[in-house]
Amino acid sequence: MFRKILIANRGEIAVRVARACRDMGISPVAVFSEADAGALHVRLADEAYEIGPAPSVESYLRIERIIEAAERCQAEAIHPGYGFLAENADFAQAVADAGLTFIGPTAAAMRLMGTKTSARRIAVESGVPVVPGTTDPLSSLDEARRVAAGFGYPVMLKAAAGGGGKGMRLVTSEEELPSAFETAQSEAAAAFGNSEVYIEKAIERPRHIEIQIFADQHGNVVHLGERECSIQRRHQKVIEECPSPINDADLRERMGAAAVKAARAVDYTGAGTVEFLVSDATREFYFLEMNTRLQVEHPVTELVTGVDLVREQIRVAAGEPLSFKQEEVAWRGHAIECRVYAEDPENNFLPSPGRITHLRSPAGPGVRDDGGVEAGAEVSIYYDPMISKLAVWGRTRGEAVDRLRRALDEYAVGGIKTTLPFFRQIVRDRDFIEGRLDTGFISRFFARRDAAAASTEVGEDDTKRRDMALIAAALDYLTAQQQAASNHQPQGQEQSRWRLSGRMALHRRS
Amino acid sequence: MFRKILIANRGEIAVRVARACRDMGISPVAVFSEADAGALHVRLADEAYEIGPAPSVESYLRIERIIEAAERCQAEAIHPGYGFLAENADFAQAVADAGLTFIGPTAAAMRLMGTKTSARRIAVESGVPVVPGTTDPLSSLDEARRVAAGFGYPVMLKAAAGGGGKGMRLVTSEEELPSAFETAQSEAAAAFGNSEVYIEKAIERPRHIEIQIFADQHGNVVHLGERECSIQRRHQKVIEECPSPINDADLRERMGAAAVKAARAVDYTGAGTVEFLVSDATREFYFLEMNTRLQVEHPVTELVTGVDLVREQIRVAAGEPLSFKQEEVAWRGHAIECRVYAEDPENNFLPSPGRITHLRSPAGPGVRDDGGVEAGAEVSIYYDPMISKLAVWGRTRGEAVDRLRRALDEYAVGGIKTTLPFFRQIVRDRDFIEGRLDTGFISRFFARRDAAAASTEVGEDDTKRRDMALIAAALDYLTAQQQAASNHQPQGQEQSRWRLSGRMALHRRS
Amino acid sequence: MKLIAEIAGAQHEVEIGRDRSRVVAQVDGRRYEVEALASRPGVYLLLSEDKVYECRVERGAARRESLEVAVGSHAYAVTLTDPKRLRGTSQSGAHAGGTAQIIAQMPGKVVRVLVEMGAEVEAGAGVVVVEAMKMQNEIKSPKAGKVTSINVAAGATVNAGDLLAVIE
Amino acid sequence: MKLIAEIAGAQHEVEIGRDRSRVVAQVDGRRYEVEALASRPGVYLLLSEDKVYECRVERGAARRESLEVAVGSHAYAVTLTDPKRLRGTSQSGAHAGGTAQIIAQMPGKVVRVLVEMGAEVEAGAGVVVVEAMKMQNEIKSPKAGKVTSINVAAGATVNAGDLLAVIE
Repeated sequence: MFRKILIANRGEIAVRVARACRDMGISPVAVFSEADAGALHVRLADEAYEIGPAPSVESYLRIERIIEAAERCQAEAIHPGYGFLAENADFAQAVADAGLTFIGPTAAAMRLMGTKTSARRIAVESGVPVVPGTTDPLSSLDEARRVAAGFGYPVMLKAAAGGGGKGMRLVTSEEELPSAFETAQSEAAAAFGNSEVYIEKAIERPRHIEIQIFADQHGNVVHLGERECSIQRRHQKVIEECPSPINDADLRERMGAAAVKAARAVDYTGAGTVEFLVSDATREFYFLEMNTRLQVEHPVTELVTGVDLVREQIRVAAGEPLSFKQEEVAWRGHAIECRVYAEDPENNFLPSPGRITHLRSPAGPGVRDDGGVEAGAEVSIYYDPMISKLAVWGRTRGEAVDRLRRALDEYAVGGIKTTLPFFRQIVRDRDFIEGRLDTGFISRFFARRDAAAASTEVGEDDTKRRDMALIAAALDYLTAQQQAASNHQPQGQEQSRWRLSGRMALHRRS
Repeated sequence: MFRKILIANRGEIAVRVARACRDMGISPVAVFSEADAGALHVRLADEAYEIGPAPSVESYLRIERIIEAAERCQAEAIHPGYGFLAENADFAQAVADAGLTFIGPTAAAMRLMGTKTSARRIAVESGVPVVPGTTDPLSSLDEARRVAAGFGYPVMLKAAAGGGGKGMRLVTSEEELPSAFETAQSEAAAAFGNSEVYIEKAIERPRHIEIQIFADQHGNVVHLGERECSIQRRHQKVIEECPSPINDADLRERMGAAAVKAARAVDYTGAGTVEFLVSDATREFYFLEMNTRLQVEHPVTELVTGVDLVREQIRVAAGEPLSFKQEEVAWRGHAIECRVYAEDPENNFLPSPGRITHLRSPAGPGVRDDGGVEAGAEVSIYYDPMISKLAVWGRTRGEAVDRLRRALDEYAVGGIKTTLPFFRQIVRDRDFIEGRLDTGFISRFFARRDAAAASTEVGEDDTKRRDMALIAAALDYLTAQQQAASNHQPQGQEQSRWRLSGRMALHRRS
Repeated sequence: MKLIAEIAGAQHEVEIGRDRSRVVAQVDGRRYEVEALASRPGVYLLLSEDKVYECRVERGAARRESLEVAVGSHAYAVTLTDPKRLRGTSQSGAHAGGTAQIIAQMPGKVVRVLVEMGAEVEAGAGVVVVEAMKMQNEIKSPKAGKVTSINVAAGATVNAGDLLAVIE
Repeated sequence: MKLIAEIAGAQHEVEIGRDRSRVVAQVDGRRYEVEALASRPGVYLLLSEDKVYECRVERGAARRESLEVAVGSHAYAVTLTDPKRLRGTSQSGAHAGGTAQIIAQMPGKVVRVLVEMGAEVEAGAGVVVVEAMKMQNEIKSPKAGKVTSINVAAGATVNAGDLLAVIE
């Protein structure tokens, strides 16, 4: 087993990987950009190497700096996390060339699954159903127009190198196509350094369901069931659950088998995820793509199957066989995860960078919060604004929703806007509670919410709560005033409390 | 189902019960003493009632104040937590008399199981094996001497109304008996208002294993398996696990059946725990006592069985049938809990009250921290010094130990001493790792540790770490000095950080 | 002390007096006796008729008079004016007098400018696309009108509060 | 700046200079270049030769010169002396010059006094039993000797630092 692993990432996933290292008695090494010198993922590491300025192209994406750090500290392996270099085959190759172990699949497998067009070709060849569309990047707007006309609108434009919904555009009519095509190409270029875009038939009211697979170097390939990730905003997942509310053992078995087939086709090793679209009506499923890395939403699978996926990644990378067999995988209860972003849900989810002045993470039965920040931390404009993943487990989906609602209410983040208020509304939404999900959930949810807001009367409780907010604001002002007036005068215990508060407040203002 | 529940407790258990209420959509109401006005359990409640001065006899033990608060806020039920009034049959009766629901067994069942002598009689009558000893309180030192001589030393003196190890004394020879008898009586009087003491044969190298039972009002009585609580200090549990490292399904079945028998004998309802001593050699088990309440260590059972015990308590109290059948109870993986106390392990576990200046609770896969405090909170001298319960789950006991070690290392509490350093040593102890437990574990552990400390050389890493501690101390001093010198001068960003730090430091000194 | 508080466009009169932890307040004539505890900077635990309100007061990053008050899981944007001392905000921002100032709400990089000088735009039409945290955000015009000023070009780096364009 | 630090009975010389986040220090002649970050009061993140040390500095409740420094999961009790300014602690407490002062280490109530004036006690013998947080703690004599002073009686309330008895 490795003695030392370098973690080529930041934020919550770097923390997550460091924890798995600690569990295994492996020393975790961090890398960090200038913006992350005091970050939690540095604090929880044994060693830490600065790899460049804040922008990720100058730090977290610099392959040679990262390998140099790994060599310097004599790490035996590199864990890429997700995002950044996690699906970069050149990185995997460079790590291998340096004589180090890349904790993930081979560069060859990554290349085959790395572009969606290639992955799609493999799926077709191995008999896994796919959505109608092109398998090659579009050469021009004209081609896009022609192909779309072939199977009719709505269609979906997708970045060939994309993931996480970035560079994806739904186009409902031919008129929208030119501007959408341009934007998709430009976002793809900005996000992935590759402007290639392809086109697919859009399936209406589809569910996004993915299968977690795991393969070792001894030919064992298993699946750990599905995750439903239908709740997406701007084609990015925000809530994921395991199992899908459909919870159909037969469907799980068929999708699992298809996912294992796709993985076998590329001699896959390590953790991977095969994404499918599932028609809610017919339960037909279509291969979308394969993510050749750990997913953001891996905790829900961990909570339900009991398997530590990161630990398993490390074991498998070290050449050990899988610690469990397919028939030993059991699903117990239900888990749901919310991605907590530093974004303002009241303002079109505009990113909300800044200093976290206050943080109360939820805890208690069934609650797991994988955070990447602490109180006092700065949420930077340079990186993905996800600050934590809140996951809950319950014996049933109903109990999981109950615990999620409670945990969200308990969660308090000050100083920045977060998506917590948005999640608090979702867990109270009838469709969500009843598991009626598809990728159009969010837009329908917004419509329902706006309709409800228009018809809601303000109750006595609401007035009182608002009045208390005003009283607190006034108290804060009063405290600051009195502090300014009586600075440095001897004071009693109770007053000194207020004084500290006032002083901090003034400080914050300066 | 209830709309509102008053929680007649404080600290982590009040927080735990409030969370279960929230999960069920029930409004939680807190009570608090003057010392607890800003406590976490108040912050997480919808309503809060002050019930008296800090000493618990003037607040948390005042039955009439608590019932008055419940009536005032129109709560339908009262949850007693553990400790305080949880095993006080008069309280249960008073709650019932006021027309409210007591979330726990009937006063009659509590009375029958409430003194150990009565409980023992019931066990004997229902065919559950017991440890040789008296069933009635000792009338005098002479009687104690006579009975002890009957089965020989070592013997154990126990408070008739006791629990949690308070008022328990091991006596290894007749010479020790007079002083031990006096101390046991006086501690019993101080802790429980009842100085009655009885005597038992002490079983050597016994394991303390208890069975969680649950009964509804419809005659269903089930058990949820065992917890091993052999790691005790001053006869108080500090580490508990589920299952026992013995992990013997047959033994579990036999002990479970015995526990159910004892519960049926008193028409028990709700959550209860039957404690046994188990001979490590023969696997014979002896009834010790029954705790007619939720146990501190209930989370380990929750983690392994998946059942939310507090939620189940509330359901059962509301008259609903148990949400599961005996054959549906399944044990998955392994859970271990550490009770984190505000005590100084380097100073004979002397309580360490004070303000918590810094708090980093551990998180991540498999970790559950049930805390009762936040950073800034005051750990008072008036109450039990437990500040949190750290519980972990793993697929195997080995994985649970790995996660516990990591979580303990991550846990940081500033301002007070805690038992965390002690636990960090225990999880690295060979006997602990291999599950060789009995109630003598701690004293043998201390002996091993002292022997190891004597033979350990100081390495280069240790010197460097110590030097870093000195540099940090010097930096802190330097910062305070510079702050004093340059107070109120305009400063840049970096300096103002240091300035804030210095100012806080000065403040803390005042 | 008397203050004027604006919340969601409505004004409220807040009168407040404090004697240690005892606070007596009137909000638009509604009288409250409150037990208040400030254990941490900006965090106020209020008990009013035994109901618990944990309030967190944050100062806004952009405008200093605006506060964000969180009560449990509810949040309020409050603008305070002290008639004796503070000067109220004169609605300097968005749509004063038929003019809409398009302001950057966070630091980022301008990807595209979607309008030209003098062009007529509809309410809700995109004006500028700013990229931050890997997301492209289209900033829309709050009103229909004519573009009278464009203050940035593609590629420019902007800070929160920067004026990007004006629609009249 | 030069300081004398005492840790576990041994003295160390600490010399330290700081230029923003860059710290150069010598401890007993061992030279360290350290990158130091103080993001929160009393919490110092030190990077020395790429090794990470998160240090938390706490001032002791009883004696102000004594600090508790936690580095990761290790803790050190440090007493600092500034030769230019601070006066070192002259070992005021426990066993100065053959005399053992029995001091209350936390607030509590005296349950029993186990010795009488003039009695001879063994090292490790119980002197006073103090109850706090529901636990009875027997305070033992650190040395053999004669009880020359008893300052409390059963039932008395004591505070941390109070002198309970003296053994000579």
